Amino acid sequence: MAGGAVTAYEADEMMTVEAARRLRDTTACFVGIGLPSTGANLARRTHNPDLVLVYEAGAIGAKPPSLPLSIGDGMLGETADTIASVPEIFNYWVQPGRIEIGFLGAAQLDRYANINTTVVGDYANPKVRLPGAGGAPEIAASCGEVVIIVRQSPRAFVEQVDFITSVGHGDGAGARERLGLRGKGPTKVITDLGILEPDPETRELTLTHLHPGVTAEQAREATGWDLKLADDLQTTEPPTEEELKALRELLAA
Amino acid sequence: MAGGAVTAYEADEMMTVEAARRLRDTTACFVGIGLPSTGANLARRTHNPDLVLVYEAGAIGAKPPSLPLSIGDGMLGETADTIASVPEIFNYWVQPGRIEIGFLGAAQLDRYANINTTVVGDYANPKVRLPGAGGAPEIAASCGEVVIIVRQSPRAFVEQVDFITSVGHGDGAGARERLGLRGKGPTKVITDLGILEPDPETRELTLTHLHPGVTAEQAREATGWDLKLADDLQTTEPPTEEELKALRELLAA
Amino acid sequence: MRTHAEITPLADAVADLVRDGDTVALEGFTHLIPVAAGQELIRQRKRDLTLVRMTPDIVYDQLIGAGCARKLIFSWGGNPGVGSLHRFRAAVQAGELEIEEHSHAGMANRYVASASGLPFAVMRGYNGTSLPEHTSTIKSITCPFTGEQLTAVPALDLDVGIIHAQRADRDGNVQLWGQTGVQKETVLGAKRSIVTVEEIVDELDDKPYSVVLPRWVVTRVCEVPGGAKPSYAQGYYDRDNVAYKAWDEISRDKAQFDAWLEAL
Amino acid sequence: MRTHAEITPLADAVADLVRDGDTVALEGFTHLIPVAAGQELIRQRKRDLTLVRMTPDIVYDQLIGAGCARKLIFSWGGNPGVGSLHRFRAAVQAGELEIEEHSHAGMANRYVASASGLPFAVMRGYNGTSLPEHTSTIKSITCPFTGEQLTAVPALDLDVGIIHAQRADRDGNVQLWGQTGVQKETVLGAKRSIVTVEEIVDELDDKPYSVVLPRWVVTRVCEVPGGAKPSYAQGYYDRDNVAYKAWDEISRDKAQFDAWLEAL
Repeated sequence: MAGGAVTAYEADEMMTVEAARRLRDTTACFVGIGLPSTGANLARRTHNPDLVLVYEAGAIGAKPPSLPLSIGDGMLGETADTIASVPEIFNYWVQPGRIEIGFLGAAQLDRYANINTTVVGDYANPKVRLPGAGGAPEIAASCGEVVIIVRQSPRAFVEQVDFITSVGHGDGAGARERLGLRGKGPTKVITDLGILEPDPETRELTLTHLHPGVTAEQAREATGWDLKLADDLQTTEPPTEEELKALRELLAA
Repeated sequence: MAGGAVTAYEADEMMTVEAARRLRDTTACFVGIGLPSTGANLARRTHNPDLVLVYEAGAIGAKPPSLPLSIGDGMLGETADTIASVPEIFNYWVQPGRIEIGFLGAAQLDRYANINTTVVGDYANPKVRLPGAGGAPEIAASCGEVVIIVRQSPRAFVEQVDFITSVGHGDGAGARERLGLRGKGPTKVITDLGILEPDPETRELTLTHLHPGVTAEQAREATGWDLKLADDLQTTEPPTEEELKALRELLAA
Repeated sequence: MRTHAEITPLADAVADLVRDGDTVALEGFTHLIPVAAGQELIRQRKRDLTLVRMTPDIVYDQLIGAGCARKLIFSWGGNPGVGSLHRFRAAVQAGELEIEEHSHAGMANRYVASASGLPFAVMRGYNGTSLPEHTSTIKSITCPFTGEQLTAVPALDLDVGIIHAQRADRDGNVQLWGQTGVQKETVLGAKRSIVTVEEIVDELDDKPYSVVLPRWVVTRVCEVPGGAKPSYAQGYYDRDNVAYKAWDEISRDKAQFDAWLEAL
Repeated sequence: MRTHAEITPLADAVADLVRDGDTVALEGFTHLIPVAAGQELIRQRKRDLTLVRMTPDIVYDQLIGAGCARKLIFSWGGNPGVGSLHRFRAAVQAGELEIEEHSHAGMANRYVASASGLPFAVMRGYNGTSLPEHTSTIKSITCPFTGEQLTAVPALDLDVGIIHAQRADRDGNVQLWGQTGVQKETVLGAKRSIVTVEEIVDELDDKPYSVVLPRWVVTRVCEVPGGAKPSYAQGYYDRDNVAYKAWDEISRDKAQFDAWLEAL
């Protein structure tokens, strides 16, 4: 950024690169499909070659040569350090908190980072029926911490989710402890506009970073609640040449 | 027996041959080490080549070329149809009643076929400390039925066991149902002298067969309770040439 | 007790073992999905089924669209990597399909309880989520040693478990390998089971991360090469991602779906 | 969090990870018994240990005879195929060793609960036996769905889990194969773990019924060829049945045992 030519990049690329950076010092990451998988695979190719990718279909330590289209692609099992049955994945690996970071997406997200992937509208008479919980509730409950990767929009970032599929910070400070959830919960929400982090006191999601070229106003407009800005709102480092190159190779593979 | 020369054989051989015969129509048998293992392996070599032998160390469908000295011998795993972990053996195979017959031994046995392999004397101040339960309690509880193979003596066949390690018929009729045990429990006790079976009404062990050359008086003297004889007390078929040959080859291998 | 799995055509196995109103699980987590068996259920016009599956994907979209299901027990219903299951979504949005919804961990533990002959399983899960408000098969349970509150889920009461495997031998010993999900539990947890296989071979040999279901715990084995397409069978064929995308078009439009059904 | 298992000499691993008073499990069900590691505990004069093992065999007879154990949690204590463990038997008969006694199924489920991060496990077991009268870690529990009474056993609270495996790679990924008992649960259920291996290799390849413990869940790997003798290591050496029989003589006589201990 300081001097030199800035390579052009898309908002999605910024988001994915930033997600990958969050895995710099991570041992093991539980990977959902889609943007989370892209971010985690990018991390293994750039900042953290030893990163252990765990997928819910059973692959532990997968090293996919290209991006898998499903969480149980053959390449995941074939390149894994080991394969576990699905019950084992959840009982022996997720539940005891053995996995440091869970990488999740979301259809709806509220100000306490609670996630809805189940239903828009009333459960019995849904406006939109979404796929449902999958592995997310227990990943969100038990992984050491959770990073959410989701594009920011008023439709996705809502005052209150219609259904809590996976608990973020519940109704605020102390909620996770009261619920007996042992992981720290969401510590970062990485979007195409910036980064939100729970306020250390209230656990309300607060904008801490804007990606280069994005304004706070844009971020606030893309949020369905009155988004607070951190006192020391910062600008994300733009993707480096290396990061962009690795990401584009990954997406093209 | 009818005509022809009778081959000489030992009492242990009669016991083992008779045990093997009990597995003629059995799909799967859970095998303890020692006499039960000899009987089960003999059955696979004679009456029932398709018999599935399950050992608690994990081998399912073991086809050992000779008698294993331990329940986890390498030959068991190497010849098995599949290997399960020890938790899986008990949870997925024994507990649901998937195994038709459990073949068990005993240090002490009472008139209701309850088994003690834990302690002689007081638990806190034992006269003789025995190895303990192993897999037997759940085999006795959950296998379809149980066959006990044990040498008969007043020390072993006692009025009341000092410790119930594995439940036979508890305190008699209806006990297993009250305890929620789903298998039928011991249906036969095969000894070096004859065969005992639970009385259909009371569940008390009753002598139903004497091995050739053994008298009822010998069997009663070898029993620590007032042993009842079946109305139609029968004589066991002596071992055939084929059975003896197979057994001796097995023991010599 | 049976000693060997019976080897029969798939149509016979489905006709003999699956009854209207049964609770039926077709499992396979991305890998080895028993699609051919599902389509045979449709052809035989099975009705009022309670369908169980962690990840109802296009085979369940087909079954639901064809009117075979009364109820669905599941944890994630989507077309992986593509989007929605439109027949499933339409049925739920129209209130035509009863659903019982869990998380993957909950479903996995329900299968484990069934395979273990237990009425329920204990786990950490669901706390704080909206699922217990809508799903009656989630209850709290107290640890008798520590007093800690945990969650209980009941065993699945499966009439028929259906999976696809790479192969079986002539006695009906079944072998599958690679990512094998909850398939072992599906067979062990069901009263009756159907396993379709890519091929029947003389002898099984070792394979990495292999699950062997011995001949005496499997009811029927049916040779159905390609029976998992468009999902994949490791060592036989890859996932047909184009077909998954194409399904989106068919399923989205009721008329197109009906034409597909007609042609099945 | 650690990313790789540390590869060190066994003496260092035991000195660094095992503290007096710890609860320590050495597992291996007939196969791959970590005998060398047990003897290293004796050499380093570890004291007041709570020793956990389903089948305490001669390695536990040695540890108990050497005075390392305060308490034993177990389910079957004998010299398989030979007879009694005389040091264990003498200690129990003299009231010198506290015991907590279970069945195999109970112990296996206690390991599973530990590996699963749960405080307890549910099973069918112990009903009608004398074990619950003498073992406080067996309680009854009611199914919240059916009302059925079942049995609960608590998770083992393991400080250190010790196993022997066939091999590891240089990153500390551990591989064992054949009959692997409760070894996975022993490592996953313990706060710290030591794995002795026959050899360290450049690369692991597929083996039948193989269990791989990835580098990041193992604390220490120690290369100790023959570390399971006189038990066996499939692919490396057979069980030394003569040594098991010979142990009967040594263990039976306190003076002979003391001489053995002196020479260790």
